[in-house]
Amino acid sequence: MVVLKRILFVVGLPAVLFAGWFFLSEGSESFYSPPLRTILTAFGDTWKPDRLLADVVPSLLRLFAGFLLASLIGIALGVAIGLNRNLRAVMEPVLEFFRAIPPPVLVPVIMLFAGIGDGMKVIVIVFGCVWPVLLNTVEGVRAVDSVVLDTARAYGLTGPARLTRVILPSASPRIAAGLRQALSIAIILMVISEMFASSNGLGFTIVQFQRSFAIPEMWSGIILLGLLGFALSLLFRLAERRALRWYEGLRAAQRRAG
Amino acid sequence: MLEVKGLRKVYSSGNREVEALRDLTFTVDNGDLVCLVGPSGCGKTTLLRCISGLLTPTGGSVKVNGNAVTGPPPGMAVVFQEYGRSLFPWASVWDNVELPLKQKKVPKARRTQLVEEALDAVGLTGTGKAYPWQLSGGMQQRVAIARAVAYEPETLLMDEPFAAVDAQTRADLEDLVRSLWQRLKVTVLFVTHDIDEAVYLGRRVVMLSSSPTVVQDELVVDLPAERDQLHTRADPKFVALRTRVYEQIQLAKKGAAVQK
Amino acid sequence: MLEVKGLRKVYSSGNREVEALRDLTFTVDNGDLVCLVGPSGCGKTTLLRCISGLLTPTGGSVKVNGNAVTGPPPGMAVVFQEYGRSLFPWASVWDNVELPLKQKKVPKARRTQLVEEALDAVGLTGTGKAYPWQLSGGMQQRVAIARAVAYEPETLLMDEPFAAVDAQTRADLEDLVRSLWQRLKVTVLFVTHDIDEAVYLGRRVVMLSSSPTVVQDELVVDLPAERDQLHTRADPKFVALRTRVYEQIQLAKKGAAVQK
Amino acid sequence: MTTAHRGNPVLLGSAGLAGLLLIVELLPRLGLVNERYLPPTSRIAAALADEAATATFWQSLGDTLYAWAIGLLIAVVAGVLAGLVIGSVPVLRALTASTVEFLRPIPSVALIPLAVLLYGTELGSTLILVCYAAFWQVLVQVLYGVADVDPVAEETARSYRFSTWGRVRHVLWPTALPYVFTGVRLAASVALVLAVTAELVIGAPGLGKEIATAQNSDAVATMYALIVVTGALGVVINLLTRTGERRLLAWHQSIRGEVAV
Amino acid sequence: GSDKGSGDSGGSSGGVDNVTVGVIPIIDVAPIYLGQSKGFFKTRNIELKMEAGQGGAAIVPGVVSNQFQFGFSNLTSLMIAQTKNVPIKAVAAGVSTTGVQGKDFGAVVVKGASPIKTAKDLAGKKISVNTLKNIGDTVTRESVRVAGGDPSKIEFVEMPFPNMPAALDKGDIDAAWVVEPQLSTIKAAGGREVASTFVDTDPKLTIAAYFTSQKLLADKPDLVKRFTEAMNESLTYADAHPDEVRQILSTYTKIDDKARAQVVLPKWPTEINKASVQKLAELGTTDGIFASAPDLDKLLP
Ligand SMILES: Nc1ncnc2c1ncn2[C@@H]1O[C@H](COP(=O)(O)OP(=O)(O)OP(=O)(O)O)[C@@H](O)[C@H]1O
Ligand SMILES: Nc1ncnc2c1ncn2[C@@H]1O[C@H](COP(=O)(O)OP(=O)(O)OP(=O)(O)O)[C@@H](O)[C@H]1O
Ligand SMILES: [Mg+2]
Ligand SMILES: [Mg+2]
Repeated sequence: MVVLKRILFVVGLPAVLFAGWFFLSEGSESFYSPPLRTILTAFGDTWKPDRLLADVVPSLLRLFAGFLLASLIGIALGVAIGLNRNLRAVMEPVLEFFRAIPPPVLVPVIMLFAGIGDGMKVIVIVFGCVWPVLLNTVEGVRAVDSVVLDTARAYGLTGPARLTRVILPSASPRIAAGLRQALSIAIILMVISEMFASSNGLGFTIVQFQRSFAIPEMWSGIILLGLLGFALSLLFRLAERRALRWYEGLRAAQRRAG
Repeated sequence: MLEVKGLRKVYSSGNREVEALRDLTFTVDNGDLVCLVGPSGCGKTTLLRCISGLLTPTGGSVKVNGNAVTGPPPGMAVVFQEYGRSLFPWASVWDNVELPLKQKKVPKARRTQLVEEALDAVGLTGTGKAYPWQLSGGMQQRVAIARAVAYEPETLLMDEPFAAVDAQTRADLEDLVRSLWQRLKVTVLFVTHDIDEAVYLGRRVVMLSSSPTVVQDELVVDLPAERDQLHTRADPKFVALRTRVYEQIQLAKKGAAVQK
Repeated sequence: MLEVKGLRKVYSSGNREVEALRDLTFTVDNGDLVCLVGPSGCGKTTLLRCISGLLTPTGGSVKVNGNAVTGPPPGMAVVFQEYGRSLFPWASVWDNVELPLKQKKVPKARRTQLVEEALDAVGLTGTGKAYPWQLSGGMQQRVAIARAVAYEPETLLMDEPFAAVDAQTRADLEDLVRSLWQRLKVTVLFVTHDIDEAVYLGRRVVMLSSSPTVVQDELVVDLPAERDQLHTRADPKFVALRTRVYEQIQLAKKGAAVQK
Repeated sequence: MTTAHRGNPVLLGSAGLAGLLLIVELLPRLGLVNERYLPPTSRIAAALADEAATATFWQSLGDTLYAWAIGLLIAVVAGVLAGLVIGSVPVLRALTASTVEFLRPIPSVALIPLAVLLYGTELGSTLILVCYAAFWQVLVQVLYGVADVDPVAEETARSYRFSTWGRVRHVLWPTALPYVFTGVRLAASVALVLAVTAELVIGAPGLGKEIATAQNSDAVATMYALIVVTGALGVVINLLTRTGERRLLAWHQSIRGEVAV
Repeated sequence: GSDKGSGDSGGSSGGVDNVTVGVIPIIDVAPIYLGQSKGFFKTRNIELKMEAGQGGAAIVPGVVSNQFQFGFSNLTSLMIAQTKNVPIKAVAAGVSTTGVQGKDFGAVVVKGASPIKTAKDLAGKKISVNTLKNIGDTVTRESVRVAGGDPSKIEFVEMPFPNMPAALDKGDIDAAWVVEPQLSTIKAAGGREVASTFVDTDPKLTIAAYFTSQKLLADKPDLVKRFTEAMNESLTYADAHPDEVRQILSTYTKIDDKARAQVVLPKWPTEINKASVQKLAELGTTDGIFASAPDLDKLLP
């Protein structure tokens, strides 16, 4: 019963939206917004196993590499900046400067240093999705409860232990918020990076469809992207649930009212 | 030995400036048990935080065994008044108590023993797996006490540690502190707002005036070392001492009222 | 009238299941002042949260003036045990006290008067502009009390409201609660772990057993309505009553020990 | 508490930027990178000066800022409202979670044909993309912020019978505010990034179009000059949000930790 | 999609038609800017406005939805669109090769020191094009084929033209298929041209065209006719006045003065060379760019 309800919650709204799209687009004559029926047919025809293997797998590998690197860099840098006021003052304008530069125009510069291979694409992904992790980590670290910090100091929890036992757990809800945002940005940047100097990948394929006016196929690619994002976020949610059980409990215990 | 000399602390945040401590001087010998009483808001917590090196004083000095305190000195355990916020919500009760021991590099077996004993001592046997936020207020406070006890400190600072527990548990915990102090020879500085408790527990009681704070009076509790809840509290000497403390505190409050 | 009938509350969070309240039944007449005592962790806070409609009981019912409680009933004010977290850190002391009045649509002038009076009553004149986190623990607790007082509730629930204040202030606040109760005819349900306080304050004392919790005993405090700190506490009747409560609580604890 | 010496943040920040400029000056000068692809700071500065003398530049800057500001405003308002509503109604949250996760990773760039279809290269196209991308940033942050409300604070409000609006205004909002600020800061730069990217790809007037033109024309120094302008915009925007944050969040741990003591 | 948002562009006020044209801001479209400044459109009651797009991705949908009335695109893209039944039609020639070996505005270039000497050597090498499966790989393959190499082994990678000089310089790619002004940039840095791909394909190759939607053609045939006339006049004028072309470049590109004086300008004949387009179509079909053979009668005027 509970499981059923949960499933209903998950698929309810998407089902309604898709049904709405299906019926509204049924008679569509517009070249660029074909009926959903056509798109779904194209979806079946396009995303066969070999295609998935050839395009989705490389994309995912880049995505994971980029996301992982961005998480590591974001958290490490974020903790350092969050803990040190002077470092924050020095770095903030520089970071803000880079943050405001659109990845597409930075590609030439990145290509300069990293060539045109997967390295470049991973760097583009890192470059784009490190920011939410970084910002959230900084804020999370700065917001650690003062009594908690005092307790840690008083009991000699210093150095690495302070970091892993106090700062990171305390900031983890915010870090999770950042990671989650980074994940979807990573997907977006995966697509953008594959628009440049690429010969495979989901992004490349979607752009290729778009350029070759295979519009139903393009839409099917966008849907696949959405599904991918959804699946990844589900995975992330599971991991988050595990890691932040204390936090959810803390909040829910008193809220759910038993 | 713990020496506090001319301690002064002014909080200034933006528009507000509060002189929490004006000029505090007193010493606590090694192995002594000193209770600190004073009206609410007089600066007891502030003083404790200065002593534990968590707060930099505006003036004066704090020395532990002759060394000026700049950060938390080793071998010191603190029980914070904000017990709820002082426990780590992401760690279970057991982990909360064990963590400082890990940090102290106590071997695993000994750690388990210490944690178990400490939880038993405060009456929390079997709650190790719960998270702090699954406990009642008084239980949380006892976890904080267990953490300090398990740490086996040389100096123990406690800030109103029994505020949230019931009378019976409180009595038990008072006896726990005394036995701990006698057994392990720890130096204890105990902040409380309960005058009876101060007199019952302490070998000395330091009374603080209300803000701006100085030491109003000091008094040696010349009750026998063996105390128990029933007889000691009935002792006429006890009653006399508690009355004296009470009067001093009344005076402190009046003084403040006049100053205003 | 406040009726609690067969109240049961089981906390279940994942692996842990705690029966905080087993079967509680008692009533509080309108305009009565009832003190609740019981060992730490016996479920006093849980009970209060059920009565205030913040927690849904697992079984049984709570009725206020005949209406089943499903959410916070109107005209009820609660002082939480976690006073520190119950104050809004983003609002000044003044705003913290004033906000509920604004929600109640009290006119501006009256609001100012109420807030001022309440802050005076708890001895916090002039701290209106400070933020809660700039205050000492006891001061924070008094802000929470001032907020409830200014609200002019019909029913006042207080959960160990004086735990963090010094003896003198505590005595003052006790008298404040009694005078408030006599003047405004509010119904007061007062949780405390201090037996003397319960007897001094209450017209009735309800004693809870330790977990799983039932009503252990109930007792009418037949002391004169006019009480004062010096004489009442010295009254032999007072001493007899407090001894009786003490014994009952001891019993409650033993019972729990036996059950285990 | 911390004994570390505290420098003047403005001075330190400027030092950081100066360091960056110096590195960019030195990299090509020392021959570490070819200066045809990354010209030294001085040449970029010269190109910037040239650009600043043209009316087109200021016109483009204005266009970009206009699209950015409008897009951000819409995204923030929509994101905050949606976040507060969805976040505080558990059923809504459960219902929308999957849809949000589905829509969020769809890149704005994939929507370009749709945007052009609807609005051509007018402001509207840029706005769609900007709003779409920035909206999620705010929404997600607000959702997390709403989830962070202290139960005791929430119960206090409930017990004093705060109206729904009162609870939103006095409890939910202050708690979520730090998150909103992070969201706005994220959204502000994402909006800028998207405004420029949209101009770059669709060709709507603005800095992005100028960058594209410079790129196509092989005017490397000019391209970098324009990139620097976008970066500088980012710095300015951050400065503004930070100032706002410091004002509105003086009570928050992250700020008060710095001011007090 | 709907046509609601078309606003006043495309509308007519006082007999004057407001026309928006989607173009790519490169040398190829100089004639339309020149024609605008010369008033060739105004005299035909057309108020012209140019919108810059980064390529077909933005321009074709714009034309189909009538956000743009006309657009500029290369013929391979237009033929792809045609095979997918996108309702568009070419209305005027866009740009053509100079037809001179070694002096065209687009070519395959290598580093000065590269072992690649002729087009034949390109077989099996890594060559960059701006768009995969488009005109770039078609004509490059043809150059290799003509030179006697095996075009099937070429590895094409996609990158924007502006990035090619650096990529070539770093050795990320063996050769680059580029157009002006990057062609001049690379040559000036010591690069060497190994194939004039457009010329190799057809010395009279029409590379791009202006097009409109079938709908506009049906609704406002007169406007389309006037546009074609004005366009043709502009093309002729531009072809005859290279100095003015170099001048007008400064208004919509940022090519610096020195480069502007040096770049090789393309040819701007008014006629779309049908035979050359046919060849492009066949080559593309062979290479698998088109799903089915394009129907040129439907596409070309
Ligand atoms: N959120 C929760 N999740 C699980 N168990 C809980 C939760 N809150 C309270 N409990 C348990 O319920 C029991 C009663 O708790 P409660 O806070 O009501 O006690 P109390 O009488 O107020 O104690 P104290 O005087 O120490 O504040 C305790 O055993 C506690 O561990
Ligand atoms: N962070 C702070 N910023 C500004 N003022 C503060 C701060 N902390 C404490 N104060 C002020 O310093 C004074 C002393 O506070 P302190 O917490 O030391 O009192 P206390 O003796 O512990 O009181 P209690 O018994 O109520 O806990 C109070 O007037 C309080 O308002
Ligand atoms: Mg204190
Ligand atoms: Mg309680």
